Amino acid sequence: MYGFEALWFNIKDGYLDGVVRGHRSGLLTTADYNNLCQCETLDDIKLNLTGTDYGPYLANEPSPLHTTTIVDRCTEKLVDDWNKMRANADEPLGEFMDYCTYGHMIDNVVLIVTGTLHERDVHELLEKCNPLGMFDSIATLAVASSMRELYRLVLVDTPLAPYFSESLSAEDLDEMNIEIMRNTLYKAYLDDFAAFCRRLGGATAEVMGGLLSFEADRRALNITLNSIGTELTRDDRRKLYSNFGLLYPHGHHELAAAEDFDQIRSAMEKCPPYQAIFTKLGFGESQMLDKVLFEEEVRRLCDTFEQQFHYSVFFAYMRLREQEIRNIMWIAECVAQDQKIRINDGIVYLF
Amino acid sequence: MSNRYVCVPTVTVLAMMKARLTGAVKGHALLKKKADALTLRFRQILKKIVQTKQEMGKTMRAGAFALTEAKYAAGEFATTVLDSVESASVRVNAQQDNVAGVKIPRFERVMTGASDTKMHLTGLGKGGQQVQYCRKAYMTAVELLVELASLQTAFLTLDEAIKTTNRRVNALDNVVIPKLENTIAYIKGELDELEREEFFRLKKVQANKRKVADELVKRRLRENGPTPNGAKGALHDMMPGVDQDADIVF
Amino acid sequence: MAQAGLPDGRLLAVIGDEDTVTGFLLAGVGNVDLRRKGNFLVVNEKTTVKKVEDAFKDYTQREDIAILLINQHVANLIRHLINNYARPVPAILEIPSKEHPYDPNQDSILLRVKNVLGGDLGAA
Amino acid sequence: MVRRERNRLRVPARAPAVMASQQLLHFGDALSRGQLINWDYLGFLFKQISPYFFACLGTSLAVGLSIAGAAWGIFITGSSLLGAAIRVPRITSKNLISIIFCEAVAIYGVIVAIILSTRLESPFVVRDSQTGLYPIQAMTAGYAIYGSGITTGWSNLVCGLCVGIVGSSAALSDAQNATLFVKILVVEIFGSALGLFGVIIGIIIAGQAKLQGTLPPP
Repeated sequence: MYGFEALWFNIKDGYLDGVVRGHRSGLLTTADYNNLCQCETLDDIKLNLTGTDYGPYLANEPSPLHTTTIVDRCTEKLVDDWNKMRANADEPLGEFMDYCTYGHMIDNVVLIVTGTLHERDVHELLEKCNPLGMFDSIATLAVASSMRELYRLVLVDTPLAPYFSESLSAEDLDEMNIEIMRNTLYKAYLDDFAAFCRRLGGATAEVMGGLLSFEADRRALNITLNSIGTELTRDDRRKLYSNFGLLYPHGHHELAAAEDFDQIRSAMEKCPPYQAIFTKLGFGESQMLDKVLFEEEVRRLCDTFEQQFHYSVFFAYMRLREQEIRNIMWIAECVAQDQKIRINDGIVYLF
Repeated sequence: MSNRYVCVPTVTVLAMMKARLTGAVKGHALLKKKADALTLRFRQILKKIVQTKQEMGKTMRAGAFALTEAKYAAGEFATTVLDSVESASVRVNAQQDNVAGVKIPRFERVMTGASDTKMHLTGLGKGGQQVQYCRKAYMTAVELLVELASLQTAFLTLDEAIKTTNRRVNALDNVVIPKLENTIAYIKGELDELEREEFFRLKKVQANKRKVADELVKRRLRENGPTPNGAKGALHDMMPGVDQDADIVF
Repeated sequence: MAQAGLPDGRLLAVIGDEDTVTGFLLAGVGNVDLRRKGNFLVVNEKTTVKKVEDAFKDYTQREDIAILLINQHVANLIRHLINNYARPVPAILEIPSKEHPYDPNQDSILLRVKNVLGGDLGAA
Repeated sequence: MVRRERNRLRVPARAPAVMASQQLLHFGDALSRGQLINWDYLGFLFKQISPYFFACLGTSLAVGLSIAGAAWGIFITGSSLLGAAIRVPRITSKNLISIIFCEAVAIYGVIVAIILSTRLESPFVVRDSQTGLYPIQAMTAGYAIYGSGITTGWSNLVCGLCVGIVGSSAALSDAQNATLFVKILVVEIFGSALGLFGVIIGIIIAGQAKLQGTLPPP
């Protein structure tokens, strides 16, 4: 029914669509960033943020501010928005929104699991969890003493259970490096999310398809780049790549075999959209890659708002907010650490 | 006069004291040299400490910023790092340097090569590059800090050593040597006194003897008539060396 | 020295805020022994001074620790202990934290240096 | 009731029934000949249906489809408008114009329906007693009113959808950037004009029609 979402979409999701676009207009603009960059102290930043959506959240913070406080409050804003929207969401939007947060959920589970296995205090760990990825039984994660038990007792009831059961065996649970486990789960999650979006069909499938394949390809790129020189073998590497995206499947062969940045680059440049990204980088220069990829992601996310009647705006809003929080963190850190020369290196202007 | 050693003023003791004084003077000179050497090193270290501390400020700032960059790229990874600690791959070896007889501990960074794969894989999905960059920044910081630690322990040890040495030098300079000198002077004074007493006694004995001899001569003259030369010669025989050798004593 | 018993060298201990500790652990100074006893302490606003003091005493008495790194703002909490601490090993190093730039006027060691030099640090 | 009584009096009751059964037989033949649609039979069928039926159907379609379109448009616009207004309340009063445009579509339908219903006049049309058919003028009028209703109804339905969707976008874009509103309003006006075309044509179609019989000679 592509092209006819316009007729049905608003029955269930028109209101939230309006709401999320409203939230989107609350994102900081270039002018806001310019003002923030002029700040000399964290209190200045707070003052500058008073006029924005973050104002009410920061208003009652006592004066010796820390960057972590600012970031926490900003995250709280996103979480509040998100939970309100989630509460109002009808199916299948609700499920879609849940899918958006599974990524955080994976991070939280991994965090709690590692913490538990190292006998850390549960409350301390819960505080560190990303509030977007919370689920009801998360506190009970701490009862388990081994990974296998954890899966049997707790994870089986969470939405993540299929990812565990599909991609990890019982031995993996005990022995696998936690970082590899995280990425294996994330891969399963991305595949599932992409399949879910395809099932939704229409504009959502189209737009989300683009976003998710970018995400998948970026992960593939990062995994390759970060595993150069580590003990991760080619086959292990391949197992962490998602089963879709522009690089799938031929690009993955090349990536899996790549041994240095230039090989990765030549593998990626076979895809026209990525060629444009890589032309921004000099040869052998991988430091700036993160920022360039962030910029590309933000560009794509912003583009989703140009189209109406699809769910990707929710995903995009979450991602953009997160990017914005990262930006604020960067500015605050630069100000706090007196490194204002570097301030522009970290900001990805959203619009 | 308490500023001297209590001793019997004899020539033997005097010789002993003189020997002690020479020793003290020599020791003083040596200690002075040592103190100078230590102070020289100390000054160098001081300069270096201040420099390194300031450099450390910079390095730590760079490290903190690299951490910010890593957080920016990789999200919150602190807990993962805290939880994946196993065995230290960076350790220090303590060695000892010898400066003018003072043992100064010196630290040296060693890489044990313990597996830290976990750290290598941190941020695998995103931001791993920045994490590794941050890791390197902190490695530099560790290196600098180890150096600083060496300097600092050296500073503390040297400070202590210099203090003791100086105390010794001062003790020699202000207490031992003057005391010895006083003692020697005292012994010499005493010995002189004894000498003078002896001389006076001898003089008295001489006078007495002369008186006795005069009376004897007078008596002989009274009895035998005056023989002036013979009497004088006899007297000279009785006190040999009184006239010629007077400067032997003094 | 305990060097003979520890052929692979001695450890660096860290007491500091989360960022500092994370950074040094990334660099590989972290060590957790079989009894799950670590050589680092994360200090946040909830950590009590008592806990910091205990950690300080523990680390300074452990044989396998050669250098103790401590954030300056944490060191200020237990300044009395540091000022009374006189042994050269383990060496105590006060390091700046992210939010508290280095202030030479609070460093116990630098204060002593200053005393020795008799005044201005900048001139040295 | 009165009308039916009169019909029964005037029209030979059996004649159409006989013809119908004949035609029905014929229809069966047609099928057996492999002809899917028997046009003769359909023509016969339509001729038998009262023009009043078509006129009323047309009228109801005119108003029903229009109102469906308007309602559809209003919920599309309205839900977006409500959502967007949470953040930017200023847009509500301005964007009511989109709702009004949608509402106008319903009003067109109502107007046309009223016009169409005025075409039904007394005295009523009756079948010819010999052929059993309605007078040709009456049938024309019935179809015309039906056609007019359908034209108006469908055009207003899609016009309502169009205005609704554009109105929804207008509300959202106005919330983002106030200067866009006027520009999108132009688009919306063109969209809402579509309904008017249907209305005009509908009125023209129905203009000549008059569903009025002649009084039987006293």
